[in-house]
Parts: sequence; structure tokens; C-alpha cells
Amino acid sequence: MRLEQFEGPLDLLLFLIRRSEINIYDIPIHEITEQYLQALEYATRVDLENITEFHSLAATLLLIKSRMLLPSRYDDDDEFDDPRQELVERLIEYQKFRRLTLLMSEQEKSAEWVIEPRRKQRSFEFVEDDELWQQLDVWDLLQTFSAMMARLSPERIIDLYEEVSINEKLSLIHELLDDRGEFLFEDIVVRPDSVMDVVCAFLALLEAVKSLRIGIFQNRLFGDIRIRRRPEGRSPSEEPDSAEART
Amino acid sequence: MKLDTESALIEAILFLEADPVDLASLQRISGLSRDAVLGALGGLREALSTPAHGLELVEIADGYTIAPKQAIAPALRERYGKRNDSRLSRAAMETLSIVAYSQPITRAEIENLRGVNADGMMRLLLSRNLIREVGRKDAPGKPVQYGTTKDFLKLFRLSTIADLPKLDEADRKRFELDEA
Amino acid sequence: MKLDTESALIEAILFLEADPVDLASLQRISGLSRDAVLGALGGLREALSTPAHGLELVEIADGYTIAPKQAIAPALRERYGKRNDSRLSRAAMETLSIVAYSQPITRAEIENLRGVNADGMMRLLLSRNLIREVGRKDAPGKPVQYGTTKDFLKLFRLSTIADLPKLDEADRKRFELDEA
Repeated sequence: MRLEQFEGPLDLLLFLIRRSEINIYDIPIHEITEQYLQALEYATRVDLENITEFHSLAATLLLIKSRMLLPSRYDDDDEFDDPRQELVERLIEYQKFRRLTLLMSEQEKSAEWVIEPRRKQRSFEFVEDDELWQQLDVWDLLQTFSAMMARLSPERIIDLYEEVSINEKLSLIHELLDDRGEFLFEDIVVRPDSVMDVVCAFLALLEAVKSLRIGIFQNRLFGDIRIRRRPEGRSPSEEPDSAEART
Repeated sequence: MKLDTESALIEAILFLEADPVDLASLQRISGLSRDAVLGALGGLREALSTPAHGLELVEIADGYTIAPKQAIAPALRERYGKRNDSRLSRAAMETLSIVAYSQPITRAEIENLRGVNADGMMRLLLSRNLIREVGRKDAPGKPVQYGTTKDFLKLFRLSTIADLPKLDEADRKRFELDEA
Repeated sequence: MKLDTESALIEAILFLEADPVDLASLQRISGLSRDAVLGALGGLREALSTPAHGLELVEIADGYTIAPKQAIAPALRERYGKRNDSRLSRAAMETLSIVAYSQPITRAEIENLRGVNADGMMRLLLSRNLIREVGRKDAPGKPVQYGTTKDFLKLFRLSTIADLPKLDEADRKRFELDEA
């Protein structure tokens, strides 16, 4: 047994009481004082910082022991005043805090690990912010798109590329119909020197005939092809010369 | 329930991570299978969908993240708005550029290109009148096709959709910028 | 429902803020009344309590914050965990628990309880900002009285001093001597 393992004199005393399996409310003070002094004697050889405090409790124990020997009528009233009373109260109070310390240690242990976010400050993207929308540049659009294309596999890009040109023409057809209600085939050929462009324009036109209410007119062979919205409720066959462009 | 536990784990991970987390990383961090992660994401999306929540599961090109719902934005703008340094959200810009360059295009096609659900972004772009329904695809289910609007042209100061810079111009532009 | 909207707003604010937000700040940022904020916090706590959520509303000394649920912590430790390695010695812990449970308390009273000089321990706890002077006792010499700090609450993950672990029924009976 070494004194360093005790937090103080009360800790040591509690240990001795517990080891002797005695009732804390009825401490055989003679016996426990013996044991305490023995432990202390053994420990004085060790350099201990709080040794005076251990000696102080030893003195208290000896005082209690001597008072136990005195007749109780020493007191002025009839109530029996147990000289051990104050020490017992201290011991129980100390025991209570030892228990509470244990609870706190468990609490500390449960808080041993902190889970920390990888980023402290978060920002909120205000997609609805009008100012942001106003700053947009068409190059942003292109760059975003081409960056995305770069992430795709080559086959998917080719697929898309072909579809884009026809789809692009279709969009243009929509736009021209909305704007003017009527337009010429050459309006949807943006680059006349590109065979691809012309073919796409033509394919788009065929697609439009299928899915949209438009009519195609050509006033003479190899003349201007004029495209215009068909009146509601009439099928392509009812349109006088709508089929010309398909042949 | 097992699914709940997994949703809870995924929510905590998305909360702790600084950036969007892709599916593979979610699997790695959570130790769950791909199917379990997908199931958990679905569970989480549903759990957050109730009106008492101000956060939602967001899918963007880089992966998944948790963010405040856009519906709450007006109430938060004053305090948090200035922190925003990325101009328009990348997700919105990506979706818009796909519609612009590939119109008419269905939502499924957009999702296929971006690799993530496009629901939220489509709603946003529709509500801002930048895209609109332009027809239906001649395919099973006749899915709606989307295209850009006049407001779109106005926003990008284009007179017609034919003025959209071409894909091959992206390289040229980059080259010019490098020289400048 | 109004309460839901308010809970959603509070959730978004707590998500965006890095540190715990106290009630007054929540009122200011959200523009809601004190009662509305408290109601919203209650709503949010409830909304997050379902098992599909891995986050919870946490009330700590400085205010409110959202954090991963404790139950999930072990699964997150490897990647996000930071060990709190500044653990207290038993002597320090004993002194600290005496201050915590008996505050305000003077050094002499602590020394009387522990039966040893408390000088060194008090200095240590003061330097770690776990205890502080809270007043002076109305007794000869007007000795300084000590109490615990907010850092103390944070270290032990307590929202208020009332949340200190309690003795169970059996222990209370054993030590009932000083219930008075």
C-alpha cells in the first residue's frame, strides 16, 4: 500500500474503513486510528507533498479517540454528543463527491470524441438572386456546356453533336414561327457553305412537318421554300401543296 | 429499422462534408453497398421533404449535398447572400446550357447527360421562364421536350438561337483569352 | 403551417451558422419573436427526432446548433473524429465536481471537503477556464467564491448546469445526511 495512490487523508481513511468492513456510522475509532497511523508511519519515508494533511487527520483521530474515553456527562445538556459525529459527516460528504466525480468522469468520457464538420462556414447559393442572373454571359453558357462535354465519353458526344444540329434547326423553326409566323428555308440555313448545315436544316424541316402544324410551300421548282403555320384543325393532306417539299 | 439507420448515417456524412459527395465516396465513407446508399438517399430525401425542414437533399453533377431549401432563400438573403461567390449555381447553369444546346430535349435526356436528377433545376428554370415545353418526343410515353424561351435570348443578349456560340468556338475563345 | 415554416427557417439558419447561435441571435436573424423561435426549435427538435435523421438539435452553453446524433458518432469517428485528449486527473476531477455540485463555493470549503490543499488544482482549473470567480462569501475575510464556466459545460456536453449527472435513488439514500 502506498500513500500516493490516495487523493488525501479522507481517501485513505475511507479505504481503511471499507477494508475492515465496518459501519461508517459506528467506527471502532481505536482500531481504525491504529491502522491509519501504521499506514502513515510506513509512508513518511516517502517524500509526499500532502503529508502534513495526512498528519492533520491523524491528530483529529487521536483527539476523537481521547474524547471517546471521557464520560459523556461532560456536555451541558442531556443529548449524547458523539465525538465521531463530525468526522462521519465529512466522510459521508466526501463519499458523495467521490460518487459524483465518478459520474462526471463517465460524462467526460462520453464527450471524449468530438465529431467535427470539414467546413465551418457554409454558404447558400441564391439561385433566385436576380442580380446573379443579370450577370450571365453567353460564353458562360458555352463554357459550361463544353466543360460538360469534356466529361462525357466520345461516343456520347458524337451522338449529341449530330442531334444538336438538327435540334438546333428545330429550335430555330419554332422561333421563326413564333416571331413571324412564316419564313424561308434559307432562314434556317445558317452556314450555306456547310453541307451538314443544309442537310440538318432539311431534316429538321421534315421533322417539323411531322410534329408541328406547319405547311411548306414552293411557288416554283427550285424556288424559295416558304414555311408557314397551318390553320388549326386541318391535316397536312388538306393543305394544297404541302407535300411538295417531301419529295 | 435498417433503412432509417442508413439514412441517418448518410445525412450525418453529408452534413459533415464540405463539398458534394459522389456515390462512390458515400459508399466508402459509410461502408454501405451502392444499393444501400441509394436507398438511404431516397429515405433521407423523403424525411427532409416535410415542411418542418429547411434543408433538402440536393443532387448536382459532383454528387450529393444538403442545402437550405430555395423556398427559404428570401428570408436568409440579407444575412447570408453576400457570402455567395459562385455566380449562378453550377447545377442551374449546366442544365440551362444543355437545354440551350440540345433543344428540344426531354428531362430524361438531360438527366442522362448530367448523371443526376434534374427535377429541381427544371422547375427553377421553368419558373424563371428561361425554358418551356416545346413539344413531345415521338417515343414511348411521349415525353415532354423542352427548349429555351425569348426571355432566355434576352438574358443572354442573343437575337436568335442561331447566335449561340458554337461548340468549336469554345476552343477558339479559350485560345483568344490565352493570348490576351 | 406557420410553425413548420418557422422551424424550417431556424433549421436553415443553424445549418448555415458555424457556431452555436443563442436565442437572441436567432430572433435577430430570423426576424421572429422569442416565442416563435422557441416554438420553432421545439418543432425542429421533433422533426429531427425520427430515426431516419442523423442530425439533432443540440442545446449547449452558447446556444443552439445542429450536430450528428451521438448514436451515429462511432461510425463517423474514423473520418471526422477529433479526440479530446486533455483529460483531467482524478484530483482535478474531484475538485471540479465539488465546484460543479456545490457552487458557489470557497477554496476553504473545497479544502475542508477533500481534506487536502486545493491551491494547485484551483489554479489549474482556473487556467483551463473551467471555473471562475463568481462572487464573495458574506463571511469574515470575504473569501472568493467559485463556480463553473461555459467552457465547463461545453467540455462535458451539458446545456445547463441543471443537466449535471444525478445520483441515483440508492446513492441519494446513502448520502441523504446532507440533503439539508
